[in-house]
Amino acid sequence: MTTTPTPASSPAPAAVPAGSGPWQLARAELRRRTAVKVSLAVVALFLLMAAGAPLLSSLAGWSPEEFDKTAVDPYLGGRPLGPLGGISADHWLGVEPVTGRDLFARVVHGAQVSLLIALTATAIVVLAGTAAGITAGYFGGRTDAVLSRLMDLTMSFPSLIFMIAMMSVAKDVNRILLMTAVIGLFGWPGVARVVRGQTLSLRHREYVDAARVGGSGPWRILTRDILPGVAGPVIAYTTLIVPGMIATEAALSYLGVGVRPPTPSWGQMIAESVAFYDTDPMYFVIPSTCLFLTVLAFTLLGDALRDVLDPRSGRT
Amino acid sequence: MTLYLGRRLLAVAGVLVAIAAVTFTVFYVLPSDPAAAACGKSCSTDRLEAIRAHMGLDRPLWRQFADFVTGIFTGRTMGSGQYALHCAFPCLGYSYENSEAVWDLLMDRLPVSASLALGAAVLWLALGLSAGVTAALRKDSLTDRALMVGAVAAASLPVYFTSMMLIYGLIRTAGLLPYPQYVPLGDDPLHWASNLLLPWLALAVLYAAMYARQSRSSMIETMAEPYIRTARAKGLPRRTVVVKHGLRAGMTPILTLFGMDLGGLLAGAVITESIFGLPGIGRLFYGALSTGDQPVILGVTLLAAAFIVVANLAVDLLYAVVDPRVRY
Amino acid sequence: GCSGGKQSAGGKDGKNPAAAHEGTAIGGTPQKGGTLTVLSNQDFTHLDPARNWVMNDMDFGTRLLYRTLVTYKATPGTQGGGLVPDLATDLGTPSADARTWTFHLKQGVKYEDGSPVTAQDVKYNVERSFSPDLPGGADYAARYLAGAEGYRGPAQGRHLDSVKTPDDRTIVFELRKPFAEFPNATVMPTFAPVPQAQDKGPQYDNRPFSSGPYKVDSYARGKKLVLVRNDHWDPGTDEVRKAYPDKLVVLMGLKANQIDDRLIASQGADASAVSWGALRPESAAKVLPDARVRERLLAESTNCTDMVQMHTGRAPFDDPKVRRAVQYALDRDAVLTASGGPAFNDLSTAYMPASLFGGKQPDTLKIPVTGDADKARQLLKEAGKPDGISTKITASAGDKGRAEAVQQSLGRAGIKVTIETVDPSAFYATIGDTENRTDMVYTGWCPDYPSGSTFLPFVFDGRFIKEKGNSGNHSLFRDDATMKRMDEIGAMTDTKAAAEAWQQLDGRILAQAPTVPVLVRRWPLVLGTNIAGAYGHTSFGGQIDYATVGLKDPAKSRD
Amino acid sequence: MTAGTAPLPSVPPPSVPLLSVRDVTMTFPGRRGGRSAPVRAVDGVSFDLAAGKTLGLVGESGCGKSTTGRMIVRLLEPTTGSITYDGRDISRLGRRELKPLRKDLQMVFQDPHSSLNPRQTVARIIADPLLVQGMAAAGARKRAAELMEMTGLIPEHIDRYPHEFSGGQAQRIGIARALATGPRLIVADEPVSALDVSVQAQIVNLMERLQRELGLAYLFIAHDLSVVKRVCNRVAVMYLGRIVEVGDKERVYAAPAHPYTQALLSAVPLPDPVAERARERITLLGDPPSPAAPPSGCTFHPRCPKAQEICRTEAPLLRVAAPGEAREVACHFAAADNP
Amino acid sequence: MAAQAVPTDPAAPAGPAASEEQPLLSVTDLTVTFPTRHGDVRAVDSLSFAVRRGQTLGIVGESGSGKSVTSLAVMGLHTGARVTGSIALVGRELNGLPERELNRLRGRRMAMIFQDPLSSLHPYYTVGEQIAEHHRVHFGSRRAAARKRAVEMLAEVGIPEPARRAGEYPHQFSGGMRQRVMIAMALACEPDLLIADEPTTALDVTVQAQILELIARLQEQRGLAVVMITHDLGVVARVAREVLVMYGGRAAEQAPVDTLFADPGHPYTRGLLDSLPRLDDSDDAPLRAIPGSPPSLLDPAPGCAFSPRCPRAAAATPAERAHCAGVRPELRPSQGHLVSCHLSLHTAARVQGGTR
Ligand SMILES: Nc1ncnc2c1ncn2[C@@H]1O[C@H](COP(=O)(O)OP(=O)(O)OP(=O)(O)O)[C@@H](O)[C@H]1O
Ligand SMILES: Nc1ncnc2c1ncn2[C@@H]1O[C@H](COP(=O)(O)OP(=O)(O)OP(=O)(O)O)[C@@H](O)[C@H]1O
Ligand SMILES: [Mg+2]
Ligand SMILES: [Mg+2]
Repeated sequence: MTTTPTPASSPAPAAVPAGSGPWQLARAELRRRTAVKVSLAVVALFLLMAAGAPLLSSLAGWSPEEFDKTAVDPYLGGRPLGPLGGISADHWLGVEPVTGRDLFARVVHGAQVSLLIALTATAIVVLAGTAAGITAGYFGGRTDAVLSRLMDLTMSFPSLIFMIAMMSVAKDVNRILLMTAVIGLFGWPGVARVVRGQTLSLRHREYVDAARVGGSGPWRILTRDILPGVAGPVIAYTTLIVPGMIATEAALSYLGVGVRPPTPSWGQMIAESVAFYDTDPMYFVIPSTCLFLTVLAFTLLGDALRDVLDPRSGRT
Repeated sequence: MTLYLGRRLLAVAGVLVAIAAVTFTVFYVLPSDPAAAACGKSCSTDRLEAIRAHMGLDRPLWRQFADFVTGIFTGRTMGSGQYALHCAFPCLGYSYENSEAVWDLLMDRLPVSASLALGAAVLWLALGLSAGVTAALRKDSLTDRALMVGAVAAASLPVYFTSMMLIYGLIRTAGLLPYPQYVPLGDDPLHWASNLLLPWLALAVLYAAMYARQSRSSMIETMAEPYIRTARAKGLPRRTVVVKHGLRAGMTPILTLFGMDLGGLLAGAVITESIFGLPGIGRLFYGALSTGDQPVILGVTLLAAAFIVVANLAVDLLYAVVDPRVRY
Repeated sequence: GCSGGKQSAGGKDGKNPAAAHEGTAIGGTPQKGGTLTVLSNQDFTHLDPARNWVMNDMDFGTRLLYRTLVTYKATPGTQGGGLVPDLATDLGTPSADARTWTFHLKQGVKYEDGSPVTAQDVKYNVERSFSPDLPGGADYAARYLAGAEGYRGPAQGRHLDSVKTPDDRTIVFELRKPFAEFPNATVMPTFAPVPQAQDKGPQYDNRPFSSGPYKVDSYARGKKLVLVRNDHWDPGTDEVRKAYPDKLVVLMGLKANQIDDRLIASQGADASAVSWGALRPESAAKVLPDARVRERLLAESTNCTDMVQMHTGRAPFDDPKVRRAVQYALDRDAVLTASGGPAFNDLSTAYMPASLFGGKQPDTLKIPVTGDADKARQLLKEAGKPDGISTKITASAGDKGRAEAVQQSLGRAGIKVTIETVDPSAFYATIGDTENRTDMVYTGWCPDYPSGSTFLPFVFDGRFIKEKGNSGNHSLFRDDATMKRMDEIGAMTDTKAAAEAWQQLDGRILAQAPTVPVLVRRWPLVLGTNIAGAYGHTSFGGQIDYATVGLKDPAKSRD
Repeated sequence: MTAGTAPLPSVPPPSVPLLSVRDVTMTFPGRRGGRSAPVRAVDGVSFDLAAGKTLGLVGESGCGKSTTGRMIVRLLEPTTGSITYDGRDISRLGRRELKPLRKDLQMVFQDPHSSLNPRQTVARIIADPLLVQGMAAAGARKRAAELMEMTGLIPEHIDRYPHEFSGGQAQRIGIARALATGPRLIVADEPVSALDVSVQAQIVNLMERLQRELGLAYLFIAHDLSVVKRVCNRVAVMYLGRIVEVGDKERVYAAPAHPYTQALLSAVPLPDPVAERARERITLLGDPPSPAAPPSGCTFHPRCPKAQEICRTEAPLLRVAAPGEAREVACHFAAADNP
Repeated sequence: MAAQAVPTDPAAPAGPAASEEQPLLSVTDLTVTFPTRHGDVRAVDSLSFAVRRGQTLGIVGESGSGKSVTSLAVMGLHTGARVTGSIALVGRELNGLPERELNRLRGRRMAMIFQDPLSSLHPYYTVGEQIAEHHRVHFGSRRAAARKRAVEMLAEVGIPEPARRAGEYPHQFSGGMRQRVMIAMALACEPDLLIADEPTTALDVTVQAQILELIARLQEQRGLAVVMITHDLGVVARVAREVLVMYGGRAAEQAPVDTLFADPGHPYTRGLLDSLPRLDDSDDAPLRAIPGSPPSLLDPAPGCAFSPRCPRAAAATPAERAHCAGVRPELRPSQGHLVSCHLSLHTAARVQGGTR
């Protein structure tokens, strides 16, 4: 019989086992890249550091708020005693000038605050942005018009300026919460736009029509057809906005409107250390390096994820 | 086209009023008492009330807001008797702190922020785009990799870090440049530039890195377009293909980015200005924050929003010039 | 630092290396001429004499731009607290009950346009200080002038009857109650002349009309102020101001660390520059070890006492035992370190600064500088709080480090403190709200002039407590015996006896521990190498006396 | 073959068509702000489709074929007109009322890969309509495997992803999905035009076989006249949103009555050089106009070799060309030209 | 006409004799390999063909059979590929020529039009500019002259109001018009060779007919050699003199058009013809489809690429099947065709005789 097909000779690349979906392919592709491995390691390191901050600092023997007057020279404006900003067996990364607080403990706890804020804000941004973007893209019409106007409006806000203003007038509130909320407030339109664009393109894919012809309702289509299709770019975009969030948190803390003392955060540490950049360079370099490495790692990771997961990016 | 422009301008005004309203409300909801701040360290309740009434803070929020908005368009008179002040057309009120018209303060600081932003923009466009295009044309080569590693790293550096390193390297250690101090362009162009060089560099490093990455991917995408293949098939020299056919299309997406960035920066690069001590709008804003000078805060926020919105509008209009497919 | 000694700058012998120039002027006598540059990280709060009530700004305004009825002597050290007549011919003539004060103006004092300064102009400015359009100024007039209640300034054409100007050169003040130290109050810029024709309301701040040796040439707020000579100023009428430089340029909005670095380097035009703000503690390491820079360092005491003030009106600090526990727990040395170390601060063992004790504060309680945590625990136990207490402290953002040190040291004794930092602009309003403020605040008090009457009553008189806008008495301390004693001392006419009485009262209050005195800051300033005649004026919080500062070699200065 | 599981359609009396489309119009609104005019994509289209038969819908790009097809499966709601399926007007039904009908009305799409969700396995893709209709997961999976076999796929590949299949195989998956609920009418929107020439025939044969076995009716949309000729019983030719000629395949192909149909047929190159050289061709001038700005009168008149004055002003109605002929034409001069 | 206006061109071939003798374009053993992460993709494998002046070579084949890759290789437009073999334009070897040299030939002696005219035209430049720009480069003509040339060319390809339309942008043209513009652009410099890669696939049949006619007319007027790439056998039948059928990157069969359609030698060609529904067919028997799907070019089988789908191989003995699968057939002359098949249909008798 002429219509009998030959067994499917898989046209897919031979290296991939049959039955592997787009996610598996993406994972295999990611595993191939060294940059991904290195940045994952860095990110994991800092996340672990943040999670295990109390443990780590108790290992080092200092709490982040504990003064050590013996480690600084009070007559020289509290410059740390000893070379390299007071790095010693006692203080692994040296001490903060003036107060003599242990830098290791502060950096580790600072990671906790910085990453907590950055990641929570990212989560808010991504959730809100995805919800708004999908709604606007899928339902279109008036919903889209309203949401798009809202996005435009939010994007027209001079966000950093506004954030600083908001943070500086707020007094009796949980700073971490407020900071997260404020950062999140201005981030969502970015995600929403990406998601909306992607949703619009997916909505006109024939498989969405197929699902509708098959009787699926909007909710089912959104969750089974659109959302998974949006997930790739969203994950990539998410990874790429994390560094922005970390930087924003740092910038706000740097400008002195961040977390409340004595809670350390990297931005606040850098802000304070700037004054010592020539008298105690290590104090300045250590939190800066942490910030730099984290941002770098997330950026590299995000780049790789975008290459692999976002079909629109120019990968050949 | 005119219709479109009219509609867009109307939208711009709407957005600005909305932003003003939100900013206004935020400051109302999260109160810091400018009257108390102005009153000083020893302040009787009676005097505080008098000051509050004088500042108009005793009236309902919507009245204050309405006055503010109408003031922008028609100007308004503040105070009474011998001290009555007429605040002319784009009236953004008077600074609580030093009683100068907010508009004048902004216009006074604008040249500094504009010098900073525009100079940095020239620098970062030159650096970023050339790096990005070079990398794109030599995709996957060693040059490409080196440039992109550099760009990712530079984009990850916090501005304050770059700034401090520049200050340390070029001022403290090498003594090559003076501590930045704003000299108006009209006074002495050379001094203007030499004083701003460091802040320009500090800002440009970050943006150049971002632009290099962006322009590389945009250029790679463009160079893979079929019309580039057509251009090559016509036997055009490589230069023509790259510059005439590739660059123009490849750089269009950068325009959007540039509009947003420049718009945001014109209204003050808060961190850069404060690190280098440049008396720009960002610094004005930061100062106003620490003294609770609400008219100035509101003014800067509005100005910044206006720049962003106008820059976006400009970009959209520019698109029509660059891309003949866009018609209004 | 070096590995040998812990205190490398030689503080061991108890001699403060930063205070070497205390009570002396640096750089010899200046030459006339040249341009003096002032590097500042900020703008003046107010230069309008009706509104100027910040130590440094008062120094600048009254020494350069306008003259007041009476002013401080231009001498280093505690002598600087002394008064000399300025516009007035003498220190004023009181009536017998010290409720009416008469001043006569000197002949030949002129404004920058050559017109004469009149008594009406002084009265007019006093009236201006009541205007709600012009807030921020000293409130002595409002406190003491008779019939001042509800007065809202001259803008609506209303005037104060309690200030009389029988002729152009006589001014009479009628007070609500006896005030023997009234001449001290007339040092305030409130008592500088402003001609009504020149008054531009709030805008006057941007260009005060000069009666002093200099006039405003240009003033770009937040950026640059240029002062040039007022040719109508007659040095013959002025025994205080020397006016050496031809021109003063204040560059504002610079970065504090850059100012420090520029002055330490003192290159080129910076040699003829002084700093407006205090040297930052971070820069100490660049100054103190270097003898050549240390030579150019002033570090006069600000005479302001930093205190941890407790809300005595409510639990747990209504219990003196708990307050004393805080007193004992506090590691003042840690706060001192956080404040920049012993070079730039002096520990405080009493409330009033040393200048009101004739140079040295007594140590009546003998609490160790690092505190005594055991004793504190003990006291807490006695107060029925064996598990310690939790509380909050409000501090101005600039005092963050100090507050952290307080937090840290109280923590040792089981007093858990949460810090709330508030922007300086909102600070007084926040802590002035007695209902909603935290139990502790970190703030200080500076005497307006060298008398216990400008310290203790402001900080500890329960009758001054206001529910909103409270100031000074942030411990809400209300003790009848104390108040009674304050009234008694206030009525004394023998200033020596009064001073002694204030000193004793200080110790009595300290024993009740409404607040804990922590430290008195110094005002460290590095001068350019070409600066001469500079000293920190005790009555201006240690700021350089702008009446006498000048240049060694005016030719070396640049515009 | 396991076709037995599909319910056998109760064939309605031939007088009542399974699907009846009457005067259906679809107008897409212009973009917001009135910057672009509304597009009348389909303009007064009427036709019938009997059970078990195939109607071909041909025409140039943008003439409204897909829009018509999508209205029938109610992916779009017609602006005006009625669509009667099995005696019931479905043109205004809401989503809930449509749900039971979804079983009967299915669609096969043009691009086999874009019509399959790349993130779902074949099992899920095929079983999805069944799950929506309330079938249990296990049963649905079993049915999916059966359908794979029925459409010539290997049931063992049920857990693979679409990208692991070639174009022809992917189109079989699309067909299997359409068959899952046992439909009676399938709208096939250019089901073979994205496929390689050598694979097209496989799909055409499959569809024909399934029609025979399951008694399906097809609305077969294509721009390739040769394919339509192969699979259809009746053909409707569309031009700019209107049907210009509809009739039995044999008549239309043998003696096209509308000048457009004639031109269309003569433009198709024959895979036979000898015949091709011998052929007389009518070459139309210009391009198909935009439906946003349709020409006046007979929309074909600017390109029509026979256009007269009347064509410019008056739109011809679709009417029976010659008495007794199962063909209708919308042309002022159709009858005159075709004896 | 326009040719006289053209100045003498340095890249012109030596003399008239040469063009009569040798083919204009001759491709020998062309192999194009793309190195990819999953291994080398041999998109074109030992392909040879030739085109003479005034002639049309049709290249047909399924998607992915290497048609476009071949045409790009001729134009020297590949960037990331290994191209071996010889590509000679009037005896001049192009493969390995430096970019600069190649640029003097591209657009001038050989030109190309692409499938999707919209994306192949630059959206930001006017149509006139795009037609004129390489005229300026190749002939050093002035802007005005080049522009005049552009308007002439637009008129020649049948665009009404050419002077006005030259100032418009590609998006203002319809699909068919755009393809005309592409053709005008390709022919602006009077090339000898025109490669058309599926020029009508994106167009409607009625417009396709117009374009094919236009190409035929221009070819006749100018004596162009045309390589017409398509997957539509109908188009090939209409325009080509000689046909090359590609399968899996290789030539399956090459023959003059009439004989190819009348008597195909390769089972694939046969299958293709049989599986096509035809407008002029009268019987409604099921189509004879070719089973299976086209091969992957990654790790190609050592033997005949078509053998897994080949009905003849399926019907042959196991030994023959193994031969087909294991040994690559050469392109051999067979009854006026060139056929690359072990079991060529022209040797049908032998096969049938040999099997039973
Ligand atoms: N959702 C929509 N919004 C606006 N216009 C539309 C929409 N869908 C289709 N159109 C327009 O309707 C007209 C008919 O489109 P349709 O897709 O039905 O054509 P078609 O005959 O299927 O063409 P093709 O052969 O290209 O698939 C076109 O002009 C198209 O631009
Ligand atoms: N740059 C490239 N890198 C890797 N493989 C490529 C590249 N370009 C083409 N190929 C492969 O070469 C093969 C032939 O491609 P080509 O474009 O020549 O096919 P075609 O015959 O033109 O098909 P179509 O009819 O789809 O245009 C395809 O399998 C394709 O995947
Ligand atoms: Mg369609
Ligand atoms: Mg191709």
